[in-house]
Amino acid sequence: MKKKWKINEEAESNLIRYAAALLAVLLIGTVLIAVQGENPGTAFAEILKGAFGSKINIGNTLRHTMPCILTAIAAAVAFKSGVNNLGLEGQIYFGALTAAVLGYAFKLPPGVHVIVCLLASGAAGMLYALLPAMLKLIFRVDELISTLMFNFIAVLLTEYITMWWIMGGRGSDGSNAISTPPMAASARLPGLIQGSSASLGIVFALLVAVLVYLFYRYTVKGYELKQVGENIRFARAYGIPVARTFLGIFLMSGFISGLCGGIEMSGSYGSFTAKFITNMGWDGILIAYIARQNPIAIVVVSFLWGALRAGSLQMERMTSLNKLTVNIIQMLFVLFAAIDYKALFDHMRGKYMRSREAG
Amino acid sequence: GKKEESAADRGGSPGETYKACFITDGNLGNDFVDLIWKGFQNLEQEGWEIKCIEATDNSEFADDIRSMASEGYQVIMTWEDNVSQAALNLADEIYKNYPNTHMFLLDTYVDHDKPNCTSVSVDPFESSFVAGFVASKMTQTKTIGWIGHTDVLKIRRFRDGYIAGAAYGDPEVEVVYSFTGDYLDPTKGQEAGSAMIANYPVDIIYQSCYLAGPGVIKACSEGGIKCIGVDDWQGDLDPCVFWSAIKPMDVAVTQVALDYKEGKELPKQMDFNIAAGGAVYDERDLQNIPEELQKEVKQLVEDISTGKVDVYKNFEEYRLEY
Amino acid sequence: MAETDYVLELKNIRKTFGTLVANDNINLRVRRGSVHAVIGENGAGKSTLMNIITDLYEPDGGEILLNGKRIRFKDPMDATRHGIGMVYQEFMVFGDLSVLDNIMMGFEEKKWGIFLNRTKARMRIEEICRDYHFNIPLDARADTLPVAVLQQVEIVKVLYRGADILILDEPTSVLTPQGIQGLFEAIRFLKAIGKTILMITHKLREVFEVADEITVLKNGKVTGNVLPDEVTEEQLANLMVGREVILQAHKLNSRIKSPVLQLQNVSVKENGVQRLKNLNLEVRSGEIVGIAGIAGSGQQQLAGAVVGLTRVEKESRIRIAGIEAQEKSVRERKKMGVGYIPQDRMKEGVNKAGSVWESAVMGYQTVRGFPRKYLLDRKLAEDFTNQIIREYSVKTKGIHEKVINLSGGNIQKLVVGREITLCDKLLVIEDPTRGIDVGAIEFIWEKILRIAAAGAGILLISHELNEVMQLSDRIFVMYNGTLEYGGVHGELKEEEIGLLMTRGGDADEKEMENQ
Amino acid sequence: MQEILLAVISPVVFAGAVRIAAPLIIGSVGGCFTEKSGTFVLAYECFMLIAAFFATWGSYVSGSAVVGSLIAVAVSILVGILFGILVFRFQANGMIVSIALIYGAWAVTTLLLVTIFQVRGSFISPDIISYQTVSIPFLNRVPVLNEVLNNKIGPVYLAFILAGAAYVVMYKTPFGLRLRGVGMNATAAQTAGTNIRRYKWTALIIMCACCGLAGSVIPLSGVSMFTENMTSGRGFLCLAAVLVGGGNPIKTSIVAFLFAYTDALYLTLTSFGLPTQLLSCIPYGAVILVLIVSKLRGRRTAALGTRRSGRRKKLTV
Ligand SMILES: Nc1ncnc2c1ncn2[C@@H]1O[C@H](COP(=O)(O)OP(=O)(O)OP(=O)(O)O)[C@@H](O)[C@H]1O
Ligand SMILES: Nc1ncnc2c1ncn2[C@@H]1O[C@H](COP(=O)(O)OP(=O)(O)OP(=O)(O)O)[C@@H](O)[C@H]1O
Ligand SMILES: [Mg+2]
Ligand SMILES: [Mg+2]
Repeated sequence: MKKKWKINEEAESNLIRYAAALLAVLLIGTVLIAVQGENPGTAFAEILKGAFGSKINIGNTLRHTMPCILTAIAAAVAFKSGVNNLGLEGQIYFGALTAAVLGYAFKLPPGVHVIVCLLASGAAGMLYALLPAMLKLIFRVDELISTLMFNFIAVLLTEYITMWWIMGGRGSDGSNAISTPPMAASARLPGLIQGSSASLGIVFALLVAVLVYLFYRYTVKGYELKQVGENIRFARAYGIPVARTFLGIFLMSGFISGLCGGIEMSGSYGSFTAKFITNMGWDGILIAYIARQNPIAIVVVSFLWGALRAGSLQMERMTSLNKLTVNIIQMLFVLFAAIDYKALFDHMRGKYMRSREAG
Repeated sequence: GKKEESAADRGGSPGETYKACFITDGNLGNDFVDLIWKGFQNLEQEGWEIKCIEATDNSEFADDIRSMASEGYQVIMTWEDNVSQAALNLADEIYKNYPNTHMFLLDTYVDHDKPNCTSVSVDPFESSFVAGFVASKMTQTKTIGWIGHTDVLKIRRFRDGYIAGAAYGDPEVEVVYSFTGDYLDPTKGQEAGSAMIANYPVDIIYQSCYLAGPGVIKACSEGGIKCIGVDDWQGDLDPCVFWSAIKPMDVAVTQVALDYKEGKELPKQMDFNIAAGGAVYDERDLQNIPEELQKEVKQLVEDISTGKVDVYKNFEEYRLEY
Repeated sequence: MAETDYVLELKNIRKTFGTLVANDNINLRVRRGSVHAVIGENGAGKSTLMNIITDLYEPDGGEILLNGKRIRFKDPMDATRHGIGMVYQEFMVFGDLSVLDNIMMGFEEKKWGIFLNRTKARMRIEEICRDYHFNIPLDARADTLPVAVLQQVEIVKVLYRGADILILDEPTSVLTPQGIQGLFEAIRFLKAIGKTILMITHKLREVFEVADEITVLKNGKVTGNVLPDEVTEEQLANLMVGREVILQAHKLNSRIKSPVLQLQNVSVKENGVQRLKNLNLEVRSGEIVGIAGIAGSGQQQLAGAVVGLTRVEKESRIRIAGIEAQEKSVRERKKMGVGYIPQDRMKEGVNKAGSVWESAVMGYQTVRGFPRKYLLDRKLAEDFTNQIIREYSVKTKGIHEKVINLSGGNIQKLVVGREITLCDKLLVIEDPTRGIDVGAIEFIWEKILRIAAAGAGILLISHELNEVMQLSDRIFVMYNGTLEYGGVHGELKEEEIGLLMTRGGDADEKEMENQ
Repeated sequence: MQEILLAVISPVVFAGAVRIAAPLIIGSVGGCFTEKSGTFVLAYECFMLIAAFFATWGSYVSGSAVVGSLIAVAVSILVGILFGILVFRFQANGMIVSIALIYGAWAVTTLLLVTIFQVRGSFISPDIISYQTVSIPFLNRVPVLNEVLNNKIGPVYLAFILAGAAYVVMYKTPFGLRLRGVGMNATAAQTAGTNIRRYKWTALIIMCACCGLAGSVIPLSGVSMFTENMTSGRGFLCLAAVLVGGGNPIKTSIVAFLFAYTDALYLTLTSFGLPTQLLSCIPYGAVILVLIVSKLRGRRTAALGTRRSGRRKKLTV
């Protein structure tokens, strides 16, 4: 009975970090907002209102939470096993483009169409992740840098494909946006909350998070993946097929990223537009790190992230503040959450003890 | 029937403060966005309440539009086609919930059937045509250049208008073009300009590169050649900018908003072209060209206005249907 | 006076890691110009103590006297400046740098005040090598060198820095008998010219061979300060582990049956270098086959080839329990019943970042197999871990403790325990007792003998000639990628085998003469 | 087709490359120091962007490009100190701090534009003084070299000098030797008497100073203006150059120059009507190609019996 209530060490240190970071950020945020000549109280109230003020606002929060969860899970899956997949963004782009194209180009029965689009988007993300994975396996090209480069390439390439292959180089309907035709209704995910762009996608995201959590905690494969990430020589010496695992992880990470792109299309956008996101992949990487690659923590942090996002939009609309302020606050949160408070505390305590001894 | 009704409603309450909101995909600080914002500031002078939202991410557009409508903004203007597309997607929903809100899709040429949306364009094709005409008359080397930021449809309107105008002015003149590949980085613009000056005997370059544009202007100034500005009057950036192909969006913005306030019926599309009284150059630039040419330019604008000169003649795909 | 006889004195040195007391008020006095051995069980706190002397760790309490004067070093450099040089258990090498750069790092000769003067440094180092009879290639990259040479590099480095007191942490654990003799010669020579040597070791025989004085540590405390002439090996072992330990393997009678491992014509080429040349070898169930050999002669590749980590050449045939296995993966071979205790246990044997149970069940998921193929049975895994911890007396706070917090010897026990528990057919062991104390060695030897008796075939690869000779039923000597037969248990003498290790068989000798 | 081939070797492209390369080389040469010291920094973009802003401000206020650069360097070092405190002292993960800083830099500079200059997006003023081009007399008489090398701004030449100097420092001085030692095996370096913390800090400060200088060159290379997110990915190219060059200043500079060259080539090639999206991929594709080629070469040396010790914790398959 007692044991049940004991939080494990990891969760405890995570909570300490979040609390400390939130506190610090609130303080600095207050100053930052006050300096810009706005009332911090009002600003924070608007943020809260924007995040949770109404059903619609909660919908918006959920809508922004979805990609955070998926990208962070994709990142965590990779990082847990020592794969530096920084190419989430590129994989999202290809996933999104694929879903959008399948969504407008084919006619399928409603339920099937969405599923096909989402699976295909995952597959596309996976294929795009295959490139750096193969480069690593064949040429030993560090995936850290290759995925970074593939991100830039993906943004340009999807724009190229959309403009020259899909639109034929001309915007015949008069619109100048570089985007695909709208997806069929049968390819769209049903909305979750009327009046907001929250869709069933959030459920998929949660599902993926839970699956990944269960996978690492309760399966043999999950155990093996963890060993590969923490000590590859050990894993290799005891028969875990390292190259295949590496490929598997890369593909899994790519699949989840691609799926994220697909859900964005089916759930929110409805058509692929060139450069449709900025930094979504990086958000995922940050969240994965803050949450120390723990899927449950990822969901929590993503929700916080989504709330901040939705709240900051509200704050921008209602006050003279720019949402860049919130961006800065978010970054400060990351910085503070990145600190290893336990080590810091131990260090300080050690210093104190020593000084007491000396003095 | 419905349309007139709501128009009448709007005119009905004189005491009400009007609120206009600008949702932009590009940030303030760029000439064109600033120009639109200038239109809003004019409205502020008229007693309107104004608000600018710099939406940096596509995921925000829909939320922004919904929220501003729910906050009682009667006029929502969107810029960049991505935002406008989001507005069109939401149009029916907004119409149902907030019938008084009207959305103006700035700088788009899109065809649609939403009663509460109006595309407002100032087609750069005409102003680029005139700029091309001027350049073709001013060039000594019979080679003129154009630099855009990326090879996208919107930017090609500038290029092809310029080419059409140059061909109209002097078929002998050759137009070379290139792209900077980045619309925020002026050093890229500078390098693109320098490369063009080194590679070709150009003596006039027309730039349509957003924030990279000042870099091109700098390169022209360093290379000792002339430059044509874009969007707003850019003669203040460097003396080498002798002409600017302006796009008087500010005038358009103010005017459509006031039209709304007066309860005028708003069309689904409107283009502030020369025929509609739009300007394509700034009066201050006239002194930079020979008197003879000044007359020719005025004549050309007149001819375009009356339809005597068809700027889209060899570029049918750019022709606007309204 | 007597005071100055002691070059180094430690008084009440105390060091704790969290709640664990690694050094508990340790007192130690080292006589000038002597060889002083510090011995003790795994985790007794020897390395910690040495790290305190060189100021890599800061002590929680106590003081250090150098030449009778109380001293507090500011940093390891300061210790070095005061003439204390340490050769660490894990060598402090910069793999990517040349030996020359490795040695002069931190004590560079300078040109015009700011530039490196490699010429001058080289001259000085060559002089040291000449004076102390070392022979090391100064231009080779450090990570291309065998351990024995690296150790010399480490000693030269310490001398180059002007050390008067040399601390050697388990210096012989990686050396062959010949290498050990070489090292001892060097130690005696160093002593002769007035240097003081502080040496950590587990090997009692070595202690008697070179030490002038012995300090025994147990559980962080000093349990004895003795002279070698005054004690017997048994007494010393008693001081260390608290009971009588006699290092003698008691071979059990096991019935040797069908072959579990057959190697035919096995060759390995790595990066164009022929590592193994047409090996033929057979290990039968119930039999321990020992492979002796100096470092770098290909034992690692042999182990790799058997467990599946090293790719063999086309014509090679490996049969495990009668089944062709040369094409099979590590995992498939594991399923066939192959166990493996790698030499580098810290890096290959465990996952230091993970918890104890994670390392303890590695292989369990495939060999015995959890009852459910895809789901991990945590309860079972934990029980299994506890079993190993109990049976092999692994000192740890619990199964969720991080492996990195275990002492080196306990990590070894964990690995050995796991593999012995899991394996039933063929066990490939590299240096099973490297770096562990006598008590544990006795224990592990017994376990190995016991599973052999139970019917497992064992391929024992060890640099410890004594170990090979005591445990093996048949002995082979590896020399430059080939195997020489070294007779059955007790047939050849240590010197004869030692000769085979350094010179190879006659065939090779002839070959060499022909060249 | 012939035109394109001619463009590839035209002096115009090389001249452009030399100019574009300056900030890349300066930044990545700085990065060599942190790379070799074993500190993982991704935040080049952050240091450069913030530096670019303060260079603009400094030049605007003082009327001197050099003063602008100095201020940029100082501010960049300050940000570096923040990084160092978080990573070295508080044990925060270098990658996450880097990413956060990259994000933050964009927001901070944009907000600063508003607070200091009361403008949004971009700041342009005749009071921002750029570096003047330097004419080297003896080059005047050499036809192609004159076009490629002569009449560039001072920092361009400085970049090449820095690369050489960094090489000498790294491989010919005790400082460089110890620095590399720290990165290779920190404990070993410590036992060799190296103060690890001090070397890591020094490397970080050098890197920040270089990135500061690199960032300052961007707005002061002639355009004399600052725009939002002005560095636009240059920091990532610097990072790529450092990783490809393995922290060797000469190799790294060559790689950085290669990126600059592909960029310059792009500007010329767009005139031929090739799709810009594909052309824009060239620098990134080049990074990957260079990586592949360098690894192929690496394999050959590995075959000769050398082994690389992994510095970062990463998967080697
Ligand atoms: N960083 C650490 N954190 C926690 N405990 C540690 C740490 N380093 C060592 N210890 C503990 O301190 C004790 C002494 O360790 P030390 O490495 O000195 O042992 P040792 O005598 O060298 O043993 P071995 O022969 O096994 O290497 C061990 O029980 C070990 O678990
Ligand atoms: N992957 C590798 N690449 C290059 N050189 C290597 C590699 N592995 C080992 N070496 C070098 O080959 C030599 C032989 O080392 P190795 O560890 O293979 O010896 P070994 O025969 O297995 O001996 P032991 O098992 O007794 O240590 C050493 O000089 C070592 O540095
Ligand atoms: Mg030890
Ligand atoms: Mg130890």
